[in-house]
Amino acid sequence: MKGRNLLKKNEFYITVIIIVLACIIQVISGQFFTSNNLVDLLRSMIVPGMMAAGLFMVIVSGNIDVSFPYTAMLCMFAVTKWFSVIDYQGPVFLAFLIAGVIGMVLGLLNGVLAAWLKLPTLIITLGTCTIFLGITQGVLQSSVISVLPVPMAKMVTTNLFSVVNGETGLGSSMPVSILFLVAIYLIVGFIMKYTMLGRGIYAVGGDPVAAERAGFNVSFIRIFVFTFMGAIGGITGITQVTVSGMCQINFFDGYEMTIIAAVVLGGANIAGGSGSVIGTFLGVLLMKMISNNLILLGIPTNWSKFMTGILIIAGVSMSAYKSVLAKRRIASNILENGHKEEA
Amino acid sequence: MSEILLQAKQISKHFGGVTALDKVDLTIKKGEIHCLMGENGCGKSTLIKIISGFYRPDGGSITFEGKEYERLSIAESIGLGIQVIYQDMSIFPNLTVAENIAINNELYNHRKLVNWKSVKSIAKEALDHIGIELPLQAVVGELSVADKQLIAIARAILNNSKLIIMDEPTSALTRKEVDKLFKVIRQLQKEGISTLFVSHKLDEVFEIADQFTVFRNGKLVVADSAKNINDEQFVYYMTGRKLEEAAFTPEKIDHDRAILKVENLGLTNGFEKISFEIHPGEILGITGLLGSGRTELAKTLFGLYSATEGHIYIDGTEVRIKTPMDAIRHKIAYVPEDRLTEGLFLTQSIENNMIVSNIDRLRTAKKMVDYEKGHQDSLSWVKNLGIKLNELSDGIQTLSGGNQQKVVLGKWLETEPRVLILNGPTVGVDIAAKFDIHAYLRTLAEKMNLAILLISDDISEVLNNCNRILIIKNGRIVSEHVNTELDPHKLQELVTGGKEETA
Amino acid sequence: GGSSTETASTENAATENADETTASGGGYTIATVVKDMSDPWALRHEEGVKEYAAETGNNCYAKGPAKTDSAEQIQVIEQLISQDIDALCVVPIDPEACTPVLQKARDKGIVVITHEAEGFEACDYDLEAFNNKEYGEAMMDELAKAMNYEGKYVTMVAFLSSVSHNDWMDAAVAHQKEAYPNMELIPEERLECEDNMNMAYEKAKEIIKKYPDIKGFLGASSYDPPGAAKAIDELGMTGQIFAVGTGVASVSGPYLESGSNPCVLCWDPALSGKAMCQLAVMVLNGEKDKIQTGLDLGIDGYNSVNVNGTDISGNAILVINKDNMSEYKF
Amino acid sequence: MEKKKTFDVKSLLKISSNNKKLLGMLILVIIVLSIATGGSFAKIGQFQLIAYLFPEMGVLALGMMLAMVSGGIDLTVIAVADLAGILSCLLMKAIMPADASMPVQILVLLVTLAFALLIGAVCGLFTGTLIARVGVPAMVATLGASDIILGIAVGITNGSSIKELPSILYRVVNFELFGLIPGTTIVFIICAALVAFLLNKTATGFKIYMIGSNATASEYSGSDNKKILTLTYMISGMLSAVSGLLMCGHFNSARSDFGKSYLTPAILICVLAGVNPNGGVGKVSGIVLAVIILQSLSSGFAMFPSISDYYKNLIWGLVLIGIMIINVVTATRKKKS
Ligand SMILES: Nc1ncnc2c1ncn2[C@@H]1O[C@H](COP(=O)(O)OP(=O)(O)OP(=O)(O)O)[C@@H](O)[C@H]1O
Ligand SMILES: Nc1ncnc2c1ncn2[C@@H]1O[C@H](COP(=O)(O)OP(=O)(O)OP(=O)(O)O)[C@@H](O)[C@H]1O
Ligand SMILES: [Mg+2]
Ligand SMILES: [Mg+2]
Repeated sequence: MKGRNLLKKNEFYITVIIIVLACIIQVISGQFFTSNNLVDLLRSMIVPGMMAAGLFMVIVSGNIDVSFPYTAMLCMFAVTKWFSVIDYQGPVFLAFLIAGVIGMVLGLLNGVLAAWLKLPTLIITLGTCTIFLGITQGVLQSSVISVLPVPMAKMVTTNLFSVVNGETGLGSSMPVSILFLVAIYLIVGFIMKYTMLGRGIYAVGGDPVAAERAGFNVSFIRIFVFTFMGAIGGITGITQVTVSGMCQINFFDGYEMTIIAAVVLGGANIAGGSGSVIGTFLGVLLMKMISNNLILLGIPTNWSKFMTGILIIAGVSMSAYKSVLAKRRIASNILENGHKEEA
Repeated sequence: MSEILLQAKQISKHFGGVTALDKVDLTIKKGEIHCLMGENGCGKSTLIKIISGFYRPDGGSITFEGKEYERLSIAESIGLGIQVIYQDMSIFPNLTVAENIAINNELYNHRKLVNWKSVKSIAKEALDHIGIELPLQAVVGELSVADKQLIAIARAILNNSKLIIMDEPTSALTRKEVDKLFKVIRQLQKEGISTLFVSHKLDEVFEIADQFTVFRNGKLVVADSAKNINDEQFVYYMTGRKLEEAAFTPEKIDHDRAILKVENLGLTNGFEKISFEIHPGEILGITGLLGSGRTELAKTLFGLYSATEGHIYIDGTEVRIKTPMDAIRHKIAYVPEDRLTEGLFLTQSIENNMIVSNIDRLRTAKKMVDYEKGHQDSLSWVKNLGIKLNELSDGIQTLSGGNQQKVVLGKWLETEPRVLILNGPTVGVDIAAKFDIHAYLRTLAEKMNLAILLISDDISEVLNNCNRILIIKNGRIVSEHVNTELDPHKLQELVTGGKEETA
Repeated sequence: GGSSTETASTENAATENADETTASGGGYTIATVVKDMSDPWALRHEEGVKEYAAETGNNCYAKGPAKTDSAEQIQVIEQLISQDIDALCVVPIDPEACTPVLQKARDKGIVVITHEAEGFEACDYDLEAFNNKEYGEAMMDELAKAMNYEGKYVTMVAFLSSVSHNDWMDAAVAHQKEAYPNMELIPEERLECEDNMNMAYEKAKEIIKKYPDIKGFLGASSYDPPGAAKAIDELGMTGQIFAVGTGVASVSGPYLESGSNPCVLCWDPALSGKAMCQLAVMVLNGEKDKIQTGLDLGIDGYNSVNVNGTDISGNAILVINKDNMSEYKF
Repeated sequence: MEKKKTFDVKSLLKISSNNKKLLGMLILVIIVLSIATGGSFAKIGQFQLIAYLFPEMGVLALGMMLAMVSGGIDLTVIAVADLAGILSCLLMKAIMPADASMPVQILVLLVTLAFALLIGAVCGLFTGTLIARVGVPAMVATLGASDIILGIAVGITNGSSIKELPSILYRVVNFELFGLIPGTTIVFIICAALVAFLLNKTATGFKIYMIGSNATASEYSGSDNKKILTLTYMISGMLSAVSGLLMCGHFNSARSDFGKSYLTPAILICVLAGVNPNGGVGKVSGIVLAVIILQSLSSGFAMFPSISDYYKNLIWGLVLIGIMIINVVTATRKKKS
């Protein structure tokens, strides 16, 4: 029984794919299972991974958000600029806090519009994201900030630990912000599994009318997921700065699509109601393994976009087709029921 | 027994121009089983939604245990001990059985965190209470409609409820399950819990109700004790006219010629060795318990599943039906079980809903759709079937359940089918509309020589309208009968498998 | 204290109010179209244009798409030429695609000056800060020097579709084959990093893993050298691998210091923006006959331009390294 | 016969409430911009320019609309436009004889167009199959497919442009009927008419609306959902291909990055036009009005040197959200009255 359940789980399949892919990369390049590569991989997951955790909630609630990269961008510039102007010297923590709050406000806007207008949130957030972009470029006049405020610059060089690969002499270090990633997954995992709010998010994603009748505050839940996503967006904006050491307006270009793809690869149903936080993490891992190893795999650069597309489609198609096949089958065995009863 | 639990006074509710409720009253006493009756669209669901706090009334007040409220919020209503099982059950298909049952309880207790152990024990307790067994960890979306209904009931009896409202709880249940439900309701009554029960089925009302209230067109018609009334009076109260139905005994059935013949048909996990034939002018009934494979059989005949073994013949020639298009090509039509999700296009006009199946045949020589002809055809079906509407261009949602069902029927008749398969054609349809639909089916068989396959678990529907009846059980046909040799009781026994537990 | 590129560049603009020849006339409307208004490069260009307007009294302004998209840029140009403008200075994203619309502008009698589009035909003049081939070769020379004239290297561009970037890299690679036979271009040849420092960083990391013996990155986008340099520093290969290419002091500063980015090359877009306007005014004033090799536009780097038909090139290549970086505040 | 004609005319004159709103908005936009620019907006040249520029986006929006009416979305439109432009321009260059006479040139152009449509159809077949048969949600499917299609375009060109196209494409796109109506507008009118015909007159169009309303009921009503959906995306792909050719004609070259910022406006146009993002509702006439409004706004802003293009984004976003708010508010008000 347990074994059968495992086979039913999407996480199981992604894990298999991840292991197979890792082995392929290892065989081709001999570079996958090296300490520095693994640290690099985790490191490159920090920002997309955090965003995916937030988006996972939004998707489970039956909504979609494409504005979070722009939220991150806006917060990144707003806070960095402001801190530069006032020549801020205090703890770096405040930068994350302020960015988180600004992100929350932007997310709140999305949430309120979503709860009020009851239109597809793809369209709503497409609208707000161009507004956020307009504000960042127009009002904040942002494009590049290369000299960071001191506390943030300090964080760029603060690492949790470093590894050096004895064979190649290549090293890699783990930024402190990996802790954010871990924290956010723990928080999201806890909310989704052990709080009524989290169950409400699943419930709303499954059937919003039923959720309302059961006594869930559906509007609140909608607003919550977007606000939470906004806060994560803001925090990731600053995280990105403290990983990269600079702000650039196109840091998050195309993230909305990549991260949606990662969450869906991770087994969340884009229509809402199902998905797991572990699956989401695995989805991001897989996504990053694909995009960061194309060169190691020997894919010519001008075909890399093509290959990423193929891999996303292949992954998504597999789980989609599984459910199409499942729909064609009859769930409970009527004939067998009979035999049981007769027996 | 005489203490009043809930009293709704002079409740009114308007939707745009429509008056759904016009100063109606409803009184429910402690421990009473109260039946709310009326035709489709008379305002029953609306009143329920007002009591549950889902709608705000435009006028009137609600008194609960002596305290008067202008309006109730959802939370207030739940807090007072009012639990509603909605017509569509309001169940979460993506969650497990245990969670679906326990979730209201957790919410009611203002839990912030989920204790998975208590969720399971609460769910188990609730299921035990009504004496059913279901896998607690199963995802509800994969269960049958009846199981979902039972889950909704199990959920409602938690929380020390004082009043349980059931909006047509039996429409998806088999007789056996109905008995089980009634047992539960009576037990609740013993515990002092009142039940407000909405149903279109008269026999059920007589069986279970102490009191009843009838609405017509949003107005109160009568409220009385169930003992003081009989069948005929009831029908009259509800419809304002007298309706009677006699058994269907067609005269001219061409027994040599079978329009549809099925031989040893089988579908993996669904059914096996199904064989029967339908002659022109015949209405063949198929009945059995829910989950006995009836719907799967119907869907297979219509190409929604493709049979894994056996043969289907139309007019003596074997045909392969792999898709609904194949079925339509062979002049088979299917009125599905779930009107809202499988039958109707809710955002579209009545007219578009009527012409959708026939659209390919409306094409002119220039390959364009002749919408004018479609309009005329639709008008004629509106007339023939007696569909009550203002304009064909109105949205389909503006129609009541019965009229919506007539639209679905009209849509299929427009394709000039020779085999008409109906799956629960009058579920949730009021008496008058039901009568109209039955009468029309008979005309189709007798006058148009259609072969009709009627799948239903409404015993009297099958008995009155089908000249032959197949009993299906666990995916196999167990017996075949002629209607004249059966009575309701006998048929009931056959369906439930002879030995029926006494309620 | 922290200061961003923008604040730094305004400072720069303030100090640079030097010896301009004031153009006569002063009543012309000159529109400049840059590649991407979100790029500091373009903002710097706009500064030059504004400065020119302030100095000469001509009505000069800059417009451009909010993202690097050639179709958007052409829409901007189309809309500008339907208005009353005298001259159009364009930095085309895709010169090929701009040809029809700029031809249309010329047919309407609008003076057209282009930039970063060497050999472009549908214009009165194309002004380059330098000759593309020379720039590519100069980059290669610097990279070769850093790599000690041997070892593997790879080239990087913003987009595989960026015309001038690819021209520079082609010139650089050709120059390497001729002049530095001990250097070797790896099979990946050209990375596309979308003007995004993060992407340059991640790709560089991957390349270093695949080719542990790589020694050089040659970047055409101003985000390529710092991105690659960051990867080099992080992997602990500083001093063994070098990133060279287009860059600005403000972004590449830390890496110029650390040595992973021995030097960057660039030109000042504010000056080229000014020079373009100046050229446009000259054409409008009917002074075409004055535009000959040796002409002094009165702007640094354009004091003695090279004229070859309609191609004009200045001598504005800047090489910025650890020692002189403090002089370049953009 | 007679009766039918009057029926048609009546339906033509009947303007839906959404279109009335759009028409009012268009007039308002023109008046406000004319006043704000001191009259220079209200010149024939301006309108000609608008007419010349809007079709590129307009044709894309038509394809997007079809996908949205069927209950999905097509995020591949730009990738398809670019790939079709590149491949067909390559073909045109290869088959165009030197010194071809006018009829031969036109023949070659027609072959090119057919080839572009074929490419668009093949791309649509791919995404349509993913959506209809494999069951991938439209948003995710077209997202991934867009990478694949654009990836092919980048792969085969290495990102560089296809230049020195035969002049015929350029001449056709820049042709002006009676020296007044741009060739692009004519192409748009043809496409819009064909899509309107498809949606309003054919069984396929009817079925697209029905699938958008309720896919299950549509299947149960005997429509071949898979075929219709695939066809919808194929037509969307063909429209994108036409837009791709328009861009190639406009820019007299082909490249893999043309129009990459057209996606949001294309969706914006659909929403503005009253296409229901949930499917089942949407009209070509709305698209025509919406795209003209958008292009007028865009051209209008361009007349103010001080309005940077950044603000264009801001304004697009505000318009999109504003329209949705207005729609919801009017809908609830209607319900109340
Ligand atoms: N949400 C709504 N918006 C507009 N009108 C409504 C709405 N809900 C109900 N109505 C109208 O109110 C009337 C009463 O509807 P209600 O659902 O209460 O009927 P009912 O008695 O439950 O019918 P049924 O037997 O079909 O369940 C209907 O005629 C309908 O037109
Ligand atoms: N959103 C709505 N707008 C307008 N009328 C509605 C709406 N929802 C329901 N109705 C009307 O309410 C009436 C009853 O609807 P309801 O959903 O309660 O039952 P039903 O569709 O008749 O189902 P059943 O046949 O099971 O009783 C119908 O006349 C329907 O047209
Ligand atoms: Mg009801
Ligand atoms: Mg009902």
